[in-house]
Amino acid sequence: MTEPKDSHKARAILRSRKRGEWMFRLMGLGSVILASTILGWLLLSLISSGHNVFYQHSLDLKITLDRQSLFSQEVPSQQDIRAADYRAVIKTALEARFPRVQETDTKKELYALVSLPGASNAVRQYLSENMQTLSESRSIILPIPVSGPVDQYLKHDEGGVRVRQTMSAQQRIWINALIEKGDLKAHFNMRFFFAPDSPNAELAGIGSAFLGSLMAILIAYLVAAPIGLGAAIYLEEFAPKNRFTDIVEININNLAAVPPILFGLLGLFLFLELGGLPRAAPLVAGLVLALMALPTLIITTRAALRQVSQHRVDSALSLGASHMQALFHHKIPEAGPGILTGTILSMAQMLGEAAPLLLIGMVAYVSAPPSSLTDAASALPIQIFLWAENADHAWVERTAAAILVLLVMMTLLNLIAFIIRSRLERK
Amino acid sequence: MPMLLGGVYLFLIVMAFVFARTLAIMRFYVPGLGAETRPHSVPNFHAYFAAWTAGFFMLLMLALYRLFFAAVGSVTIPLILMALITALTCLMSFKLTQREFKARDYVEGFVQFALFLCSGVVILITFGIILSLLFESLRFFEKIPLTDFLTGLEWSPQIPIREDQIGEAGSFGVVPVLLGTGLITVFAMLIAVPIGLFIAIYLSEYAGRRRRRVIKPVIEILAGIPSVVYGFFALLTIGPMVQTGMAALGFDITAQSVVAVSIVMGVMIIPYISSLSDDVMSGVPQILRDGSYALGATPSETVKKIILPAAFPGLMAASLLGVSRALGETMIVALAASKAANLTFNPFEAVTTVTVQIVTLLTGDQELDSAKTLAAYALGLILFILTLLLNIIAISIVRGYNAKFHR
Amino acid sequence: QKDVAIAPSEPRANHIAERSATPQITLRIVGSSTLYPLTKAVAQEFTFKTGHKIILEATGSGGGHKLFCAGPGRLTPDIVNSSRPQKPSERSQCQANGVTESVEVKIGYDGVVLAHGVNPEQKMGLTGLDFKQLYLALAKDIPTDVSKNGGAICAFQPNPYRTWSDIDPSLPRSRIEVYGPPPTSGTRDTFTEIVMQEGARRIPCLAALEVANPIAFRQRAQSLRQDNHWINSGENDTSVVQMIRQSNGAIGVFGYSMLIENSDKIEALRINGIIPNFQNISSGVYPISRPLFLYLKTDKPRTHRAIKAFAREFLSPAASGPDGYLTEMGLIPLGQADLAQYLLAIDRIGSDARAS
Amino acid sequence: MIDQPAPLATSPFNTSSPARLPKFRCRNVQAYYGKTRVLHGIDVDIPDQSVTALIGPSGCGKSTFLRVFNRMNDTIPNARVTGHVEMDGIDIYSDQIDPTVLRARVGMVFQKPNPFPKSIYDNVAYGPRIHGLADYAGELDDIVEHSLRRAALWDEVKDRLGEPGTSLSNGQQQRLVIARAIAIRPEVILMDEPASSLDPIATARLEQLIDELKQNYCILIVTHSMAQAARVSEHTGFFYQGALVEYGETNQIFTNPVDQRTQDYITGRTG
Amino acid sequence: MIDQPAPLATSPFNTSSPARLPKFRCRNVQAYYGKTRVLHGIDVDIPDQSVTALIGPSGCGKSTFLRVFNRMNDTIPNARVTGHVEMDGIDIYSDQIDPTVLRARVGMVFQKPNPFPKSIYDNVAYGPRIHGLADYAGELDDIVEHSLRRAALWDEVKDRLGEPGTSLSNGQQQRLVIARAIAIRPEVILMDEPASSLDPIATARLEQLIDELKQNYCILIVTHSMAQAARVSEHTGFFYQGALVEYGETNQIFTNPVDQRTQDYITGRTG
Ligand SMILES: Nc1ncnc2c1ncn2[C@@H]1O[C@H](COP(=O)(O)OP(=O)(O)OP(=O)(O)O)[C@@H](O)[C@H]1O
Ligand SMILES: Nc1ncnc2c1ncn2[C@@H]1O[C@H](COP(=O)(O)OP(=O)(O)OP(=O)(O)O)[C@@H](O)[C@H]1O
Ligand SMILES: [Mg+2]
Ligand SMILES: [Mg+2]
Repeated sequence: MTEPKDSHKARAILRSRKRGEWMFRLMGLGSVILASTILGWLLLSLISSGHNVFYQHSLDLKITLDRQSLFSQEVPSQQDIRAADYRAVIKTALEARFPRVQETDTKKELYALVSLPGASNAVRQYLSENMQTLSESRSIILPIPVSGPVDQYLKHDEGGVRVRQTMSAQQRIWINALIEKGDLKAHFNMRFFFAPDSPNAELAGIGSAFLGSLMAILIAYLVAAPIGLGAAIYLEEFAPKNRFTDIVEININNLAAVPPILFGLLGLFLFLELGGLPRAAPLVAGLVLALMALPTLIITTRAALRQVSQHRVDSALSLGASHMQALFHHKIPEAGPGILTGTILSMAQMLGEAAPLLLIGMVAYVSAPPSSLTDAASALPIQIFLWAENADHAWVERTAAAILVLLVMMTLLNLIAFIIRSRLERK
Repeated sequence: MPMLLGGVYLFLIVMAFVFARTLAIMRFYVPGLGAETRPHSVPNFHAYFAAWTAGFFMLLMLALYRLFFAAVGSVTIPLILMALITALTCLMSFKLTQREFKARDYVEGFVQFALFLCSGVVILITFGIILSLLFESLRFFEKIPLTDFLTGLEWSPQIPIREDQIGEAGSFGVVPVLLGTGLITVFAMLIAVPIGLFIAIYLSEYAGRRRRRVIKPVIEILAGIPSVVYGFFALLTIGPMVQTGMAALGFDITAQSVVAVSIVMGVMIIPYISSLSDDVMSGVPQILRDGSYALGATPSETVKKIILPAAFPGLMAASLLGVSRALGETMIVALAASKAANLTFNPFEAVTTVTVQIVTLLTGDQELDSAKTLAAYALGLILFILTLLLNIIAISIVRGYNAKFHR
Repeated sequence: QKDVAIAPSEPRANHIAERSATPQITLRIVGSSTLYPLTKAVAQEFTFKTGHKIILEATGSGGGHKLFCAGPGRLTPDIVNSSRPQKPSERSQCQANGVTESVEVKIGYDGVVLAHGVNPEQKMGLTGLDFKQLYLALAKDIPTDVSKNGGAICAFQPNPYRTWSDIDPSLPRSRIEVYGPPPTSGTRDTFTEIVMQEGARRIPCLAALEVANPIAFRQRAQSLRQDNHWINSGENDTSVVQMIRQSNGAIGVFGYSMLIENSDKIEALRINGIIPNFQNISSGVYPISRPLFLYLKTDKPRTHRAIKAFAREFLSPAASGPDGYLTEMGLIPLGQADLAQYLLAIDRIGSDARAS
Repeated sequence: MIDQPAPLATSPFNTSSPARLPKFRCRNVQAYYGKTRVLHGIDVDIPDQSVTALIGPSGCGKSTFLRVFNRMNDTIPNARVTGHVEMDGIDIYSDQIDPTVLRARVGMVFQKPNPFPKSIYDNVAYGPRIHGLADYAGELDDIVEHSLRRAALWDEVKDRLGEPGTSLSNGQQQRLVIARAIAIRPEVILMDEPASSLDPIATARLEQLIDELKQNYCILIVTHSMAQAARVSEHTGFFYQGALVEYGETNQIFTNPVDQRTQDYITGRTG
Repeated sequence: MIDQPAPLATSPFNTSSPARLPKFRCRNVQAYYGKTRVLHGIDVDIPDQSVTALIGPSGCGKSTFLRVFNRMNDTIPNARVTGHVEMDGIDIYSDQIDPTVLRARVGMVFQKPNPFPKSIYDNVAYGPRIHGLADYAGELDDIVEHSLRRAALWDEVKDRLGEPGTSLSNGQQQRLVIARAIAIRPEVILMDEPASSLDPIATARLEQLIDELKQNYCILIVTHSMAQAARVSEHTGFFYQGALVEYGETNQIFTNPVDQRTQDYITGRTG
């Protein structure tokens, strides 16, 4: 063993090398931990502020419906029932519930307990399904949504001083009375999932945006998947290797890195200005997303095709199959799982894409869900963007909840891709 | 009507298919000849040939009919014409369906052409982007001279939109907007590159297979989160946090400060950098690593002296792609950055970015020919050129790099 | 107990399943950002009550009129919200593009308020301003020697004032920082036409200029400074609220309804000593108020019913009555005479078409 | 393809007896990958109904030469073959020849057994189907059975024709692949190191099969095992750096090589 | 590391003369990749200052065994080595041993020459630098020159030490890699098929170098060419399916193998 000239020095060198090694490793581990912590923090903060939205409070209120005061007609039609306003009914019912309230200002505080547009619509809905109630002229007990502040107050009953400030002392007394009677109940917030956007936080839902996103993604898939597959096959299998295909290649890679918002500009110019398609339509959104997904789709599809081992293709060729036959009989089926998961994953990505949709009019407030592909709609990420600008706690919670839904949807798509991959690849 | 026509169309195509296939089977097989005279193409190809011919000509006919006789509006005539075309196709197929007929070659040629058209779409998209940006930008530069746009130090695109309105003579100097974008990008990269790189190093050199299997998905989740979510995070959490943090130190800054935005944008780009770098570093041949270890080098020495230098071009490219992404990022800045331009280098002030301006210009007033709206396209053009340059440099670096190690 | 039924089901989605045979109609509305929150509330009620659908975008009054007047086609807006009357130039634009049938409906009044954050450090001790102070703080160029009341002819200089105390020592020493709407906005028009112009008139040489050359006067009076003391914010008023809460001493220019909605966050300044509230605005004591309008496009008979229903909802007691939901949001309702007149105008939509 | 054989200069290695025409004649066959030439002008005649082995060190061009005969080099992007190759007297590189038709006559078996991920039956039926060889299902069944019998696999798989081809053992897979090649009734079978992934028992089995098949087919086999070449072939060609250094009767090549390089290789001095 | 050699059971293949202690003693060495065992308990003594060749069919575990001696298997994620390996009487798998120090004493040369993408000088100086072997700049130059001379490369590269190592020819690169290994003054050099990517001339050159080096180093070489093993080594071990089937003097192994499997392999019947 050749001893170093100076074993003391050698040991010092070794020690400092070890220290360097340790530091370096620590930096790497630190970075990983930092990134994971941020992710955890992000998700936790979303869940902690968003989970509240999945339940909501309603108030069981006894309501008296009196045909004479509501309708001029003897027998109101369905349309009349819809067109009527039931705010007065609600107010009366509230006053009946707390008969000692007299002054106008106190009354206003009382009315503020419930969501008047939501409550009056609850009555409307009930009436249009139970028209006989009118002729019988009787009272009903109807669960009506409480107002946003009250809902917030009930959800943050223990901790939030800030939330408590939004309720007056009188209102808190009423609420306590109602709780004692068991008239204030929490229930699963179905409305959030199915209702369209609303100016009132307690009524706002993601139904419309969700449907819009779904339609857009479907269009994007139907347009981008076949074209992407075709282009990938051509480029991977048939394109001659020359300057032109080289440019196409660079072009695709470059397109994949073009900022999304520029696709929005393209969509605005191409589909809205030149194509004359309506603003805010899921069709346009789908087309824009398709254009945007195409380059990545082609890249992943080509990668999947390249993964297929050439052996089976070669044997098919050696049996006298043509190039096209070898391709469609062997290569594409074998690349199938890879291609399928690639397309699904890119759709998941498109689902969260907001920037290009901003520019094609999807920022508009839309009061009802889309009924066709060219009907105005919103999209989930855009809805998140719009709600995020409201600083109110109720809106912050809605935003977080909408994000959770979006993330769950994306996770589902990823899961589907994962399942497809493992299912098909086991064969 | 379209339903009826579509139904008949499909039916006739199937008819042509069945006809040609039956014919081919009868001709080729019924006499029971041996293998010496096997047909060039199997019956299915003859069938596809007939069906697609019929389909193509029927479509052509329908298009022409719509073009020239749109007013007639009758369905009977197209129906008759379609039937006629199918009949002609069958007749043709009766003549052509022979052993020597190279139906397969034609069918495959057609498929190949269709595939070619698909790949053409990608080129069209690029042209579409360039043309739409150029077209509208040129109109913008008719109103605002290019030099003013590029050298102007003030950006406030508020101009009167009616003749009789006394407003402001909006100014369209892109410098503060670009500077803001650059500032945010630089600080974002200061966060993303080192952290992303260290994650990649840890993943590719230190984490064993098992730990890698845990960490990789975490990073991928981070990468999969839509940018609007990061924007919300910046607006709601990081912005105020940085503000209160600085207030505790005695500095009074806005919640929209460059620092706050950059932190979140940096976090968003971390997984991007780390996964690209991870790929690049895994691309360094194992034999170089082995060579270093076999000489008694520690992992960190191997990384610093062998892997990083060898992977440098690739890492550079990854960072450039990260920059390109930061430049074009929209949702984070749209939510968390300022909408007002501000000519500053101070990272604690609020600035605006190219993308924020595009969104602001196009989501409010939608007047189509005002300089204000057209300015969005000019900004888009600048953004496109910038990212295009970065991407092309990055892509060619990566290609050169791949060529070096994977000959 | 017999007459009390308990509704079995929980509230479902808050729109009724479409049962009527009439197809759903979609109305596209653009325009004033002041009217945006009001229209949003009306749109929700409208959809509840009729099943028709609204698409609403805030484009500013100016942008709204331009879009509205772009043509009669399917893709142009059916209704424009405006926080000022249609200008003659806009009307002629409409005519030129074939938008000949439109109806003007006044729906109430809005006060333009100046507000700052509620916290003491955000207020910086400021309680009120008058027109002249605002003019001097925000004009692009101001006459030299404002203090000396001499000179019949103004010599102008770029606005030198940096802090409020530069203008009037009694005002706090905080930076002049006013966030306001862009030129597309009707609020902006109101602000410049009332505040700036009135403020200018209080300076003798400018008052003289108005007599001599009204156009030059308007030019001078309405030009706002562009050196980051007046800051244009987007069409989105919510973001202005955010902005003034983040910057101490900053002031925002809003519609009155914004003040009502954000009463917990912002507080109004007295203007000429008068605090903006419902009484002061509806009685006209508060100096900056303006009418709000809807312009309805009536060239498509298919949409008449929906458009009428929409406009009526705006003027209905439920919305604009004493405790209507719009009133509660800060809209100052029309007087009885106006109300009757515009309801009549709404009723007449479509009846002309049927006659002709 | 039924022309008169063109008169050609005789090969330096003419092994066919005058009575029996060679199956293939190669004259000055060169192959390139891009710009690098890997076959430097090969002249040889390959006899019919016998086994010809190609041996040589790694990378010398054996596989490339084998792929000349079914034009599989056409499928490699930048590969190019020049020179003259005749099969039964017809130039297989002429424009008139459709490679897919040629490949139906010249089957090939690869180094790694690579059955399609389909059933055993479908594996064998694949070729007949794409060439339209069977007009009714029964005929296809016959072809499959016949091919599997010839490949000495029928007895082992007849009860599980529906199972995937990949479920067979390595040696069975290699025989399945041979059956698949036989099913399109080729005249020639090219084999590129067919036994290199098989265990000794499967190898023996395969060699036995080759011995049976040679009565009906012209078989060319590339192998890196000299012992195997000695066992199965009648003729052997020794390749060295892209040149056919020596060609002749197997016996003679192994016992009494003419060329020094052949000798060095056989005695293990090179390679 | 200066301990008394622990008394161990003698190896079945004890080749060291009683006078000369073996460089390595292996007892029941097993290696696993994940759960699959690829070395099934190897017992052998490797003599110092001589060349030991390891031969055997592909995948039999030669490379894995070679990597046992410098603990390179530690760098493979799921590889695991059990058993006892002594170098100069010290257990190299004990916790006290730092692999980086061990590897400075046991150099390795790989199948494909792998110079770092740096200059020739920096390639050779890499090891001395990280181990801090040179105290002053001139000393580093001396080490580089000395190492290149020993690797018989100095004359060819002395005028272009600044050029990248990758610009050399394959054979030169392989010698450069040997010089790089020598530069940290190892006692052992492991070579894994060092000649497999070289042409015959470069191979001959390399074999000559090995012959020179063995006077100072203990050399272990894996080769797939039996001829090479015969030419360069004094001792040969034959591996088969993870077992060391036979070990002994090279002459004896090639002329008179004891084991049937060895004989089959040497005569080309298997593999
Ligand atoms: N697709 C290809 N592109 C470029 N060069 C190739 C290609 N295939 C083979 N080569 C080169 O051509 C030469 C001959 O290759 P070939 O595969 O014919 O050799 P071989 O004798 O079959 O070798 P082995 O025994 O390793 O299979 C080799 O140098 C090889 O590197
Ligand atoms: N990193 C690895 N992970 C899993 N299995 C491995 C790994 N490396 C080698 N093996 C397996 O271990 C066995 C022995 O491999 P090894 O490389 O030692 O063989 P070898 O004798 O060197 O073969 P060759 O002559 O091909 O180099 C083989 O079956 C191989 O498949
Ligand atoms: Mg080969
Ligand atoms: Mg090995």
